Amino acid sequence: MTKMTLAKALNAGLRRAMEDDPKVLLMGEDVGKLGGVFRITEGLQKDFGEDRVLDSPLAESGIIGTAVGLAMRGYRPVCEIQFDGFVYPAYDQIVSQVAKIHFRTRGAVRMPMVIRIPYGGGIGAVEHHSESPEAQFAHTPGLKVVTCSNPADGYVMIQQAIASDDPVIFFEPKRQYHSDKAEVDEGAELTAAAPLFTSKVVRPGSDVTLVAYGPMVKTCLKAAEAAAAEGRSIEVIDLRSLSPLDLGPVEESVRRTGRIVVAHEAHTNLGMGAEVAARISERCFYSLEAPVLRAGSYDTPYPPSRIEEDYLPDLDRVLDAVDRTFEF
Amino acid sequence: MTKMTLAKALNAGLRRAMEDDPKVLLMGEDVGKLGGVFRITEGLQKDFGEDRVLDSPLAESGIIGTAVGLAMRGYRPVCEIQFDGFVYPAYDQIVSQVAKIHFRTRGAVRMPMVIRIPYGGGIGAVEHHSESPEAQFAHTPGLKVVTCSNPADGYVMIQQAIASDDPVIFFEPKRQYHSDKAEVDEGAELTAAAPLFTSKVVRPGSDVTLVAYGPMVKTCLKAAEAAAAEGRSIEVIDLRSLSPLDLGPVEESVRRTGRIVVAHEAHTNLGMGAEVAARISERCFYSLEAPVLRAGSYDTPYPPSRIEEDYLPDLDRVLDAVDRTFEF
Amino acid sequence: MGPVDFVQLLTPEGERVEHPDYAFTPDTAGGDGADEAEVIRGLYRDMVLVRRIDTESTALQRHGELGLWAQLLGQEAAQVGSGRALAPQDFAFPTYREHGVAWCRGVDPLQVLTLWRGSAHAGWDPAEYNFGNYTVVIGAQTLHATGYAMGVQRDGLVGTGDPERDTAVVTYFGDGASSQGDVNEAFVFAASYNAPVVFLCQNNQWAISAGSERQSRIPLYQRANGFGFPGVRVDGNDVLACYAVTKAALQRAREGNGPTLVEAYTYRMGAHTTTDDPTRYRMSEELERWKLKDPIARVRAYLTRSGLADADWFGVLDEEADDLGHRLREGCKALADPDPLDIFDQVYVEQTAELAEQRDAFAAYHASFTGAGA
Amino acid sequence: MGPVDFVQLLTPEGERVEHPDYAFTPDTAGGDGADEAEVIRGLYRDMVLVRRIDTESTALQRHGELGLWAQLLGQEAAQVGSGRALAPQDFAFPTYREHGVAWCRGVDPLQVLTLWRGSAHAGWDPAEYNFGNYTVVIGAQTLHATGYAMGVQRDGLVGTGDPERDTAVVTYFGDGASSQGDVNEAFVFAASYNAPVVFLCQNNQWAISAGSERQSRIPLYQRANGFGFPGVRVDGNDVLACYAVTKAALQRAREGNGPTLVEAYTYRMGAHTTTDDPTRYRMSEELERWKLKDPIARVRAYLTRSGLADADWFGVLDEEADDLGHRLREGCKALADPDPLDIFDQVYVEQTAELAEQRDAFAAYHASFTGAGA
Ligand SMILES: Cc1ncc(C[n+]2csc(CCOP(=O)(O)OP(=O)(O)O)c2C)c(N)n1
Ligand SMILES: Cc1ncc(C[n+]2csc(CCOP(=O)(O)OP(=O)(O)O)c2C)c(N)n1
Ligand SMILES: [Mg+2]
Ligand SMILES: [Mg+2]
Repeated sequence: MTKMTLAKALNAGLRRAMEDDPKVLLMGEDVGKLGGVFRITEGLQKDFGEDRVLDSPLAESGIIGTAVGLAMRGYRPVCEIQFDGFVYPAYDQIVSQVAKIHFRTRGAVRMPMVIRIPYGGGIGAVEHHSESPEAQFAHTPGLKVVTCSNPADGYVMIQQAIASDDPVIFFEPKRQYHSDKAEVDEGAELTAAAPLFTSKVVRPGSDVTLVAYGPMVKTCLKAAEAAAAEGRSIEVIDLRSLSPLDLGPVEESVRRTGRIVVAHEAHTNLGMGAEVAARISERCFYSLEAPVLRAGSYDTPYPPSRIEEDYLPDLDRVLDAVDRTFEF
Repeated sequence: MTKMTLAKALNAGLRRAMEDDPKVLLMGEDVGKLGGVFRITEGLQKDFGEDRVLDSPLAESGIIGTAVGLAMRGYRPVCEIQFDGFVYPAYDQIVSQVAKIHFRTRGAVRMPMVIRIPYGGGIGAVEHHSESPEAQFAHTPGLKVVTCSNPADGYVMIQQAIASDDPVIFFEPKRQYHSDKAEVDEGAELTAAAPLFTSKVVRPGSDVTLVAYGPMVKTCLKAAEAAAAEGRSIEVIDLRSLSPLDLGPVEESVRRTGRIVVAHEAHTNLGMGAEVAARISERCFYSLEAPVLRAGSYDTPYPPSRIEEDYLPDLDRVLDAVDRTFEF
Repeated sequence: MGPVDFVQLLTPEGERVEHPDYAFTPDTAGGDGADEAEVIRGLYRDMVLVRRIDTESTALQRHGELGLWAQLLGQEAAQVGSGRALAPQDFAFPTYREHGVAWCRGVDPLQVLTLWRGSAHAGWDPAEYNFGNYTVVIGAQTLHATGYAMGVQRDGLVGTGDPERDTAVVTYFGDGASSQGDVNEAFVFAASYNAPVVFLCQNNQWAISAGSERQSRIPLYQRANGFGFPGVRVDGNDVLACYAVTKAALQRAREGNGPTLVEAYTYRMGAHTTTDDPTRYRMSEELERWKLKDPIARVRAYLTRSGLADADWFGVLDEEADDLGHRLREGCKALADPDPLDIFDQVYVEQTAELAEQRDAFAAYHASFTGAGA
Repeated sequence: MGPVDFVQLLTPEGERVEHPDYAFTPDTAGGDGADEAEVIRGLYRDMVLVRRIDTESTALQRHGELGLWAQLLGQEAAQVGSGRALAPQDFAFPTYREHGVAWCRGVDPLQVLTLWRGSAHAGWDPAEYNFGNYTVVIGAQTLHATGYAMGVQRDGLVGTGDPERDTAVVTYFGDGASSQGDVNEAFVFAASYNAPVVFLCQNNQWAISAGSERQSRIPLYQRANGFGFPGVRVDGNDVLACYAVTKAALQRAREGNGPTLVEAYTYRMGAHTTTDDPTRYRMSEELERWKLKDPIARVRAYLTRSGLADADWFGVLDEEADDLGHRLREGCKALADPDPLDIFDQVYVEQTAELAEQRDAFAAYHASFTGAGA
């Protein structure tokens, strides 16, 4: 066990995946010499060479489109999109090619590709550097979409994603890259770990279910702690996988608590919370004491960073939504 | 009043908008000499000239990106995307520029642009020609998203969209372009018509509320008719506007019926039905006798056309969902 | 649009001409003249059969057996010439119109028809033929080809000097496609990594209703000048020149000298697809002019005049074409529809519980219609 | 990367040289030598002040007053030369690094700082300065510029012969940006419609850590060859040449002769932004070499040697720069934060009921914190 940041854990996970399989390639802007603007790929080009860690020209569609060709040739490309807001030039290649090729060819061609996207706000950045575009990818059949919330998961999940024969959009909560360290077991067997496309109860509770993922998990854990001090027991579930959704633990929890709040940084309208609300409302109809409530960001573009703290759902807004579920 | 198809109604609406405002331009692939592959812009280049009806090079990002510049210069571009599946190369310009420029500039720059997208399936087409990508745009703050379901609405709504100072994504149900004719009042005053961003009860009923838009409205009206024959009264609501959502009439209806089904061709997962479910569950919690159910297409890519009828929600699938709301 | 300089080895009148840089030197066992004649007869046969596939398919669409068909009429030389220039290990990425290349790669035309009938999205396994699937989103395949070529580089199959191993990639695209961002990014990546890829642009003068001058005001092969690799224009209706020029470009790629842009200057003699009506946007005189440059007629004239084929030979070929037509007509009608249940299983390699559930619901729902027996 | 041919009118040593195609002929009232000196002193002053804006802003970022800053250090000549070549009615579309062009267009540097401080996304109304907002998504603005230029055409403001009316558009972008699909599509559209737009690429040799050879293996100005319009490379550290070459390209556009690509060959002497550490990917020798070509030093040498400015004049300018620095330091700290409530109102021209509701909920929620008084 080693204590490390999320950034280091992802770096270690990438390194191990590259050691284990010579077909694994890293591609993206500045991922080589620089090690990525967040240093997630630091040192990997030096150790694995330019043929396996490719500094690309500045063109996202080009990165994903050539990765499709590399995957067809038997490689397993791991592409980095520098920031969330820069994935859109590659959107066509992702939704019309990466997502559809396996289906199109009735399984003859596989797309074992990982697209890593640092996402979310809270880092005081300029426009386009703080977005949460996950719902759009989760809406697209053919993609799998996951996100980690801590170093231990990051280390394992990135390796599982690379091992997956399906394309995985891998969202990384950028504001946690270099924050809290946590224990990571670098010797962990992937098969022994929780499977990639599963959710996890990260804090048990009995009064209300709080569903989150990525950067909001930490916020929700803090909220649960604050609530506990006031005598309210919140169960926190980390979705981890946004597509497919593993709602079994959520249903089980809601049947006990009768109340549920879904929190995410993405816009509330048509965000992941909408889908969780629709499914849980249907499947737990008779258990719900209150409607599924959502604590997302507002339905406006991401604001200038001086007021981003007002914009992002924080501990108070999450607890406010929790309180509201008790008003029903 | 003249009887006309949806295609003709849109053509007449575009013509009138161009007559009324010399700043209105049409742009897109094959919109000029050919009049568009669906003939929606037929005859307009001949009458308004190449300066106002531009046959563009084959590049969707180029179309939308230059339209942004034209809008900044005071024009009102109406862009045609040839088929739903070809909007993605322009996705970046749409979500990062068109949607955000007004917000970015604190209102200094307006984007009075319309992006017309023929959408939906059922026409026996090859891949990428039958998609329903509306939820992704509705999830994007800064865009307004509407869709018409009949010639009379098409004629008025396209003019209202062009008159709007906000960018509007205008989805046209392509399989209805050349099907049923309906009465259109070409002298209609836009201001007298229903406002653009409102939904409409298109068939009153008392047992269950059926919410649809675009191509599914017709299917739902037929379903309501079939149900009536069996003694079940379905109220059908045409959403018309997908962003903003005008759920007032839906709430009012659900408070009476206690049951609701949302139907659309788009994938069920994170489709418009999810958002309607989330909001209606919250706002009508005590009125609902059953959860909000959804009749969407499956969460797979659009299949080969020989089996598209199995894939698309049809009258039977809609009625099946209606039946299921009575099982709660 | 004028008669810009291009590489031509066989005139529209069927006369062979010399070119300073290119010669028609097919891969033949012995390399003697008899073999060359055999190859030219082979190319002629390919073009005749491919045209028959095209006319049959158009007819099948008219009879409602296909939902749509994109004709290649007029582009047989560009496709057969380039397609036959490929080595077995080379890989080709087509658009949606490369029925002639599919033919050269050994794909059964009936597999091609599955797409246009709506029974499948792809129709064949690319690895089986070293031939990618048709790509409908304009230009996307040029990036796939570039990436695939980068994979070939990483596999160490460029510049080994072994003709059985050295591998090149070719990607087809149209004059309209040249405007897409993806195609230009493919040029950037291919140049940047010196990838072994040939960009084969069939400039058939039209992108649906847009003339090629809407996409570029200079000859398209010159686009390569902007990206630092060679571009060459070839008479796209001359199968010998298309073969020679493509072969040279592929060889250059195999040797590790990077990308080439080949513009095959040709003409879409038919409609864009069976739903298109070209009389709305182009003059019939234009078509008439191009008919004089028909890619098949000139080879027939050459074979006849030079005595390399006689009436008997042409007669046998006609019969072969008739047989093929018959097989297509019958085969097309017999093509099986996909099983709706499959669609749930083919989204992912690893099925999700969500889709398994939707599959079961679908099956149960349909069973409820087919009656109590289910 | 070698000393390829480019247009140079003032050497790094401060000597004026002739060029067969370009001369420094500023718009001056009388056109005599005294006026020219005035203009050169003006350009020098611009560069000095712009560099001061840059160094002050870098310092402000270090002190936590800005979230980020993208330095222009080394690119003053490219920006001031091109910026001053614009006529008032011309319109410029910048990237995120054109602080020098913003200065020339009359935008208050404090308005520029609002973006980097995080108090605003845009900072100014483009119509007020004929200067677009900074664009962060690489390359997007090149299409906006092309479209804007198409609007200028439709307004009938090209080729009228009236210098007060004829209008051109310029768009800035970097060497890295040249790889983006959007930029190449902008070339296609501009050529296709013959739009009055100048593509001004500041090739500062780096796109964060990627050297410009990753984007193109030939000089970038040659990209234009592929699209059928002229490209020219200018010494981007020579303010006189940048002025002259941009002016000629703008004039060409105004006259209706279409687009030009200008590559200003320069160097990013600083980091990519204040969060970047260039020592990780480039050699300090490179920077040292480029320091010898400093765009400001050479003009100072020329002014001094030719007696067009003396120590007093330089002294006054230094004071002006100090005052500006002071104003920026004070002004930056005083910049108001946006009102969170505004964000709900500025999404649409016509507010939606949904957002009004979210606004009200936000206000009520915050009032609940600020206590009973609310
Ligand atoms: C991204 C995208 N936009 C639009 C279309 C619709 N479309 C299909 S073919 C075509 C014209 C293509 O012209 P060209 O590249 O010259 O190829 P050709 O059809 O002439 O072989 C268009 C616009 C598409 N398939 N993909
Ligand atoms: C679409 C997009 N991808 C990635 C980025 C991140 N990014 C910001 S600046 C930059 C490098 C730009 O290089 P260049 O175009 O040469 O301009 P320079 O910064 O040198 O002025 C990158 C990759 C971005 N802003 N937009
Ligand atoms: Mg074409
Ligand atoms: Mg640069």
